Amino acid sequence: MKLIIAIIKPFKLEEVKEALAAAGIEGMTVTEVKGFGRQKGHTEIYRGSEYTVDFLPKVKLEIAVADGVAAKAIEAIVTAAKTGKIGDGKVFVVPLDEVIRIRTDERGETAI
Amino acid sequence: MKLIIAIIKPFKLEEVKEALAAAGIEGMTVTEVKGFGRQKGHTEIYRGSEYTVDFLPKVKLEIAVADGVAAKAIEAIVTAAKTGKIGDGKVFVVPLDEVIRIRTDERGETAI
Amino acid sequence: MKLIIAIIKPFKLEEVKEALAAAGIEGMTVTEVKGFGRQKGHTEIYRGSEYTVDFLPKVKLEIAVADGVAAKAIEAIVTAAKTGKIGDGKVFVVPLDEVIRIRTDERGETAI
Amino acid sequence: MDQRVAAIEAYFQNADPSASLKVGPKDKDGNATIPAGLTTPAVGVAGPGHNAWMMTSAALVLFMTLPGLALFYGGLVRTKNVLSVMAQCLGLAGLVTILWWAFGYSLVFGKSFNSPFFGGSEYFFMKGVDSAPNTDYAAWVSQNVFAMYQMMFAIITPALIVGAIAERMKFSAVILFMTAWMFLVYFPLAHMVWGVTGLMNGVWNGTAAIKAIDFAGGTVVHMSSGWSALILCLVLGKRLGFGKTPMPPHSLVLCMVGTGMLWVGWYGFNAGSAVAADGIAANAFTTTTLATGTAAAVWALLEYIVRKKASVLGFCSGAVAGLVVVTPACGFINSTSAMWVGILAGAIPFFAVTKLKPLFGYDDALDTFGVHAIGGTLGALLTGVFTSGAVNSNLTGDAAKANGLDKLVAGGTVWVEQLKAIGITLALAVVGTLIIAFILKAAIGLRPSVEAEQEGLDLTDHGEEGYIYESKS
Amino acid sequence: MDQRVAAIEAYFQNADPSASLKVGPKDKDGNATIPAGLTTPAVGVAGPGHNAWMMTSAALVLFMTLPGLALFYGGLVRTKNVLSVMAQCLGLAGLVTILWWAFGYSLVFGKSFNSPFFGGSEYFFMKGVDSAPNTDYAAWVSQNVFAMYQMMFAIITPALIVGAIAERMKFSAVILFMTAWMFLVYFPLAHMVWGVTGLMNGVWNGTAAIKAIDFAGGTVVHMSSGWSALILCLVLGKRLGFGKTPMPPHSLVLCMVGTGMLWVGWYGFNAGSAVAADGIAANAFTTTTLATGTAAAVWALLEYIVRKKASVLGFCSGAVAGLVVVTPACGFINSTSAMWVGILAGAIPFFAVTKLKPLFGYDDALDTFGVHAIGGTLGALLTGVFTSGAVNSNLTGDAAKANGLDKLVAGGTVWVEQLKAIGITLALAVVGTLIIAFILKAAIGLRPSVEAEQEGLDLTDHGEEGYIYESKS
Amino acid sequence: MDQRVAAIEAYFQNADPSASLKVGPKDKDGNATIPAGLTTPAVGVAGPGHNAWMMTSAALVLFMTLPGLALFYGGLVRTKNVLSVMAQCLGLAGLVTILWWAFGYSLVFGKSFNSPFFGGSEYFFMKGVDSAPNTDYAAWVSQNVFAMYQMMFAIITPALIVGAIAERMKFSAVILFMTAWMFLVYFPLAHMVWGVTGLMNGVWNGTAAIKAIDFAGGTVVHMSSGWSALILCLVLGKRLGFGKTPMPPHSLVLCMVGTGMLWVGWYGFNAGSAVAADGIAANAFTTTTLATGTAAAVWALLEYIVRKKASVLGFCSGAVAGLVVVTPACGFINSTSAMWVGILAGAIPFFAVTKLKPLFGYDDALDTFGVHAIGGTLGALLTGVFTSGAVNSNLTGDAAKANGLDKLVAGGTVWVEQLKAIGITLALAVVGTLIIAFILKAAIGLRPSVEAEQEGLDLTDHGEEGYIYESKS
Ligand SMILES: Nc1ncnc2c1ncn2[C@@H]1O[C@H](COP(=O)(O)OP(=O)(O)O)[C@@H](O)[C@H]1O
Ligand SMILES: Nc1ncnc2c1ncn2[C@@H]1O[C@H](COP(=O)(O)OP(=O)(O)O)[C@@H](O)[C@H]1O
Ligand SMILES: Nc1ncnc2c1ncn2[C@@H]1O[C@H](COP(=O)(O)OP(=O)(O)O)[C@@H](O)[C@H]1O
Repeated sequence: MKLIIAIIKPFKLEEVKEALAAAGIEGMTVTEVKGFGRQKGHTEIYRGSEYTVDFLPKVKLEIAVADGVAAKAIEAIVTAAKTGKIGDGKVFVVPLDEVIRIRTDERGETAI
Repeated sequence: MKLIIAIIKPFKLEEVKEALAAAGIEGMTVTEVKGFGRQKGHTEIYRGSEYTVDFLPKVKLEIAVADGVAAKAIEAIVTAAKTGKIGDGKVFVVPLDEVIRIRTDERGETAI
Repeated sequence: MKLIIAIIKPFKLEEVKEALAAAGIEGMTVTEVKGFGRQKGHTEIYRGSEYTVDFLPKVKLEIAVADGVAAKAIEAIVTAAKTGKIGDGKVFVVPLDEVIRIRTDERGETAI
Repeated sequence: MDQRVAAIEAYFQNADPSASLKVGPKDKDGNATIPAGLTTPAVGVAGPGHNAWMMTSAALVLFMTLPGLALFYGGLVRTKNVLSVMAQCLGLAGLVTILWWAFGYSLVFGKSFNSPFFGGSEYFFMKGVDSAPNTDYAAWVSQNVFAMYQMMFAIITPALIVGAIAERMKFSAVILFMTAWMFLVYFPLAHMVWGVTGLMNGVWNGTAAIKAIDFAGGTVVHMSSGWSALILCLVLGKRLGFGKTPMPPHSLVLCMVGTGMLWVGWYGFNAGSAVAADGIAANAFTTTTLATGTAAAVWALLEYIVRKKASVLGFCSGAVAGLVVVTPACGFINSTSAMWVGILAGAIPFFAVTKLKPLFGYDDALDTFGVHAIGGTLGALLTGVFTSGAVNSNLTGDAAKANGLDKLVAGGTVWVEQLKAIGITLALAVVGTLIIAFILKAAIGLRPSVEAEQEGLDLTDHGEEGYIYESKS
Repeated sequence: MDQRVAAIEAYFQNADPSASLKVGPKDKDGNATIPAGLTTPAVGVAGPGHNAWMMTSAALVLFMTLPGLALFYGGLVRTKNVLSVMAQCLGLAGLVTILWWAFGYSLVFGKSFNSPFFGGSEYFFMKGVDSAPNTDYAAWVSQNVFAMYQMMFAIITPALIVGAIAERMKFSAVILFMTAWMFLVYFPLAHMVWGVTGLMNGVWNGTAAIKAIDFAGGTVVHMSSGWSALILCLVLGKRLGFGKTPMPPHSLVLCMVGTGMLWVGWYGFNAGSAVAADGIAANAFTTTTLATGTAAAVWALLEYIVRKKASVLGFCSGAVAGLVVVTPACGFINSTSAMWVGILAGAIPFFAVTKLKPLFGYDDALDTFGVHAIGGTLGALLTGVFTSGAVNSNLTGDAAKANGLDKLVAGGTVWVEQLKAIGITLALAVVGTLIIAFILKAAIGLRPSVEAEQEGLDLTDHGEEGYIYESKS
Repeated sequence: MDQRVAAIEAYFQNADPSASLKVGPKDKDGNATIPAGLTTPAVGVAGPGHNAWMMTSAALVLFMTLPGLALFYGGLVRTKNVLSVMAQCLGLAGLVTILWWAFGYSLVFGKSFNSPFFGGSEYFFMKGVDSAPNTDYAAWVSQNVFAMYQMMFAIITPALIVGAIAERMKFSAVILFMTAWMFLVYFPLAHMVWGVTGLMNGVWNGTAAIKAIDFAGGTVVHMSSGWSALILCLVLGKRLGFGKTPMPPHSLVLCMVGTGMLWVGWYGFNAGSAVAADGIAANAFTTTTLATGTAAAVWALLEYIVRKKASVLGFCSGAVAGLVVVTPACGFINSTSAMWVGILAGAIPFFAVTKLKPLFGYDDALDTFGVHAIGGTLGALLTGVFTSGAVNSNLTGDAAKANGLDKLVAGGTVWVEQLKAIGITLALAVVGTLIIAFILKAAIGLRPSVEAEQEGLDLTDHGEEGYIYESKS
């Protein structure tokens, strides 16, 4: 199993969610994060003091998937999240040893 | 070593923390997240505009443990977090290559 | 490739970012989290009701790096984040199977 | 000419401008009447300065509830219930407007029933309540403004109860409870205390059975709401998880803002209760300020002594306690007494809230009982102790002479009458609340489902969230 | 001596204190004049009670915009645009101050042009506007206070438009649009309705072509802003993602706070429009209160019926709708009519906002059209239906007798004149807005870039963020 | 009869109602006395319109601090210190209430010491301060209301200092510092400027050594707090990380709300300083409005020119600067001058804050120095430049004639006296603050521990958090 971690632009969340649903993936966990990378931030000025804000709002998705589904899921995310402009984000794939559904104690792929 | 990632209902945080402590685990990192899965969200209405909110507030725990402790930790989490109702959450287990305690530069299991 | 997960004190974020930049690492994702460990929390009192707040504000960094860079990155983080006082935080290293840059579909180390 | 000037001079004394016109034959009560047709342009009209102050005061008292109290209480609950508290304040504003217009004003300030317990029916649907003064209550203030001013009191009183039962009572149950409570508790009590034929209106009712005094609502507003709040929160039971889960205020910032607004608005409440911009109002303004500032300092000082930290919530609680305790007294006591009131107001509710509540374990969520019931009762008593004839000439006016209040004031025994008024108020509030609460509980239930309470009333009762800060850019 | 006392008595009647001095030879219009040198100390000065009330009222109307409306609107937008709404309110306060001082007051309340459409040039740069009353508008209120009071109306009116076009209009375009709009729409309209030589000032202009009445600004303020808002939001187009992305209010808490402030401040707006603390002000105060409380309850009740939940936004919307609808009527109707106004104000804008808007699909972001245009139009009409000569003696005053308004009031046909006024107001607002909007669109463009709109106007137009809650400790 | 009417007429002129009663034998100063027993019902009482306005004004000035300033400052600090700023405002309200009641009022407005530097002891513990007017200061306003009104000034002045030293001074040190500061700086300065025997009270003290004028507190309030703030923030040192870590305002939304409240409340401050609802108040109301709106626009315009973005903080800063600068002048200048004051107020503090501060590098956290010291000093000077005898008859009143102020006004050289007053104020504030700060630093230390400062004063000084938004459902 794989844990897919995707960093995307916040306003793309809805589209990515729908693309994943279309790919049969209906579970995910979402976190508001700040991203730092090539995309430039902005400047804020308060009474003469300038601050450069490098960190940009991003959304992080964590999605546990069975090995066979990973490629399709990544494909769905990348397609839906792409705007072609800098700062679109990344997808990270991490190996997943085990999954447990708390409600039922199910384990492994059936727990996803 | 393992990194245990648990998604639970927010009001269960205190109980899970205590269960982990009882299992001898006293370190963890907690994030407020939004979960999407089988559990249904709710509807909000603002002057005639209806919004369906699919994302539900959840809490994510990240706990680094030695291999030998993983099973006990998972057991503690699952038991304490269970309500039996849909949306109780999941536990993900990811392999952990290394741990470093910043304060002391300790590495590996002693750093946990 | 590795995914480095670092938990640090919030006011050290700027320094760590600079140390990483100095080490040639310019991408990261940051999350506000609450940490629980040996460091003691504080007590809040509201009209006679006392609450112990065990969870302390921390910042979590997630940084994808090529295998060869991991050691240098960890070194940079640990050095910059250290105050020597309890609660300085941890660094976790997790194996990373794949990285995709959404904008370009690049994969692997070039996508980092 | 003399009569014309005398009428104008009455404006400066807040006296009846038609007094000097009363040169006609005596009526059956032996009072001289005004010969038909005799009047002056300054008779029967509102006095600009007094009317201006009362419109300002009415607006200030509304400000106490919307948004003052809504913020004070809203800041003290958890995020998921902030809107429910606000909806309850807003809902009560709407509800009481309708009740007051239809029946309330008449039941409190009418006199056709000639009863110590209820006013009359002559003003139902505000019939005949226009811009001319009703000289039973104010020589120089438009009766409709007086009616609106008093309506603002009728709005905030039930809204105070909300504090004790916050986070766990269904909105529909709140609205129904309050509707009944206005008729069973508020309207009769307000008439008893402030109606010219009221049972315990020592200042204006020459035949009052109880010669009690209550300048701006220690019994009517704070005791009635505070004791009802205790009973209702006992009937209702504790919040889920009370005592186990921490339930800290979600925004002391909002709470502090609400406190500032309450303090500012309270000048309308207290100094406005002179129903004139005269020296009595000036005195009430002064004692209110002194007691409030002092109580805020004392509460915070006690915190500092007890646990080495003076908190914002402590300052706010002290200020509100000072305002509550000085309310019945403000127009009857001098500034030195106001300082004593402030000290006691900072100390006694402090102990009620920090010691009494943990001791007995009831869940008075936002301390309506600790502050308003304890504070209101303390204030009603202290009013009797500190009242001074030198400050307020009505204490030795015609009605006070007729019923003997003037002698009690001179003899320093008004507090005995105050104890009687306290007893009646307490009994009415407790019994009235018990009856309504049990009937409603049986009929429709008072609490939301366990799931609804856990999810928060904002979503389950009102379908909204207080804050949506996510960035979607 | 008689004249001295008569001048003082005029204070209580809000009448001209110099009336009894008019014993000199008649002027060319046949009116008696005041012999040179004849005066009394109470002539030509401000009356303290009236002046006090008008200073209070002016402050209250400012409070409606800053921070009232800024919070009401600011709470309803998304986090990323909260400051842009606030900046627009602040910017309009600054801009209109300068325009009003230079030209606005004179164009509205001057009379040197002797025109039904524009006032005059005599008060340009506020020349000669000092603390003595301008008896054309107020016998006992300093003219400079009157000018400032009216300035607060001139500030809030364009600020209301902001609600419809929120989240998607460049700051520079807002400022330029509003500058032109003040000259093309507001100043002429305000003169037509309130200037003593105004086209449709039935109460004060004896030669008014249209005998319409508007106590506190149903046409001038709410219709003008509401209909302009609709047109501007149509020209502007919808927000990016409108209908697809949810755009819920980021803080109903702020919105509720703003509502409370609007309600409180509105007493200055409505009761202050008597320009005196007299019985007419008292009546306006009363009808405003009753209509608002009722409308809040009715809107929430309809929500409860339609979808089983009464919301905070519903209560707030109802309260504001009640305030809007009663605005033109408040000084002309009695309290029973106010209840009817409240019921209709709770119901009709409710349907406009929840049914009309989805039907036509325009993006009136914060419902300026649904509440202010619909509500203002409804109010203007209802004023004609419910107006009562018994409530306001100016309806049968000299000017009203001269132009025949008194007969229309007696005959119950004022609503016909109101329809004419509605038509003219609507036409002026629509045409004026269209002209300005299209010229500006061609000249500098109205909308920010797509990226800027996505990132939010707070950052892109103002370089700031509304909230920075991160912990850095 | 003539005397009765004359007394009433005095009400409209805000003149002494007993003037016409002064028909008895001359006293030792050669002034006619009132024969024993001669009085009228309008003598020795409060005038309703004036009293109404002053109660309103006192409430408005309180509103400026609670919650106005608490929000303005609270929004500008970082999340972790929001409550500390609020606690300091609340704590000062409590502290100053007690000091003012005990000594302050008497030391400022008493005259038993017959000293230019301190008032007297006759009103210690507010002895004898009741609802009758003190005609030294107000012919028609209750003395106790006057005392409370002035107390609100005594509360906000030290609270202004909080802005410079925010986020890094121990609560206990703040309270002790301010206690000493009130006695050493505020009380003497207020007496010098406003006491009838005061050193530089040109308007009311016929024997004033310095014929300066200060209508509402340019020296007493803004210069004193602003210059003390600079010194205290220098003694204190910079915040940890200042210049390295960004310290942006945590909530410009709160800051804007506070600004609106400050503006509204400031009408009580400025127009209230006429201590009457007369034409002078009306003039002050007008000039305050014009200067503030203009300054807000000018500051934002300069931002737009300098960096292409007009910010909310810019508008707010400009508005506050306008209010500060016009404060000493508002009752002495006409509306045209007010526009000039507004322009300068928008420009000069703008440069102080954006250029001077970075240049010298002091850590005036929320710009108390840049806005209040610079603005207050500028205002004191401009008052001398723009003052106009036509606007305020007191500039040519008895006292002004006696000390020669009337001639300075006519000759346009009041600014020389203003410079003297500025020098004395500056010296007193600087020296007083240095003494207290160094003693306190040695005795108990001024700053919290490094850890406490890092964690934030909310937790370490007050044991509370400003916001707890976590969802626990
Ligand atoms: N090495 C990295 N580790 C973790 N997150 C990264 C890394 N590099 C980029 N990110 C995340 O991806 C986001 C987008 O990266 P950026 O370099 O701005 O643009 P792009 O993905 O188009 O190359 C960043 O804001 C950050 O959240
Ligand atoms: N495939 C997944 N990957 C990551 N998180 C998931 C996944 N499926 C569910 N979750 C998380 O677990 C939570 C509970 O899942 P849900 O399907 O609602 O109920 P249950 O766990 O009882 O089956 C979700 O809200 C989400 O946070
Ligand atoms: N086993 C763990 N798993 C995940 N996070 C941990 C663990 N132990 C500690 N942490 C994180 O590291 C932070 C610092 O840990 P703590 O024990 O307080 O101090 P130190 O790192 O100096 O030993 C905690 O606040 C928590 O966020």
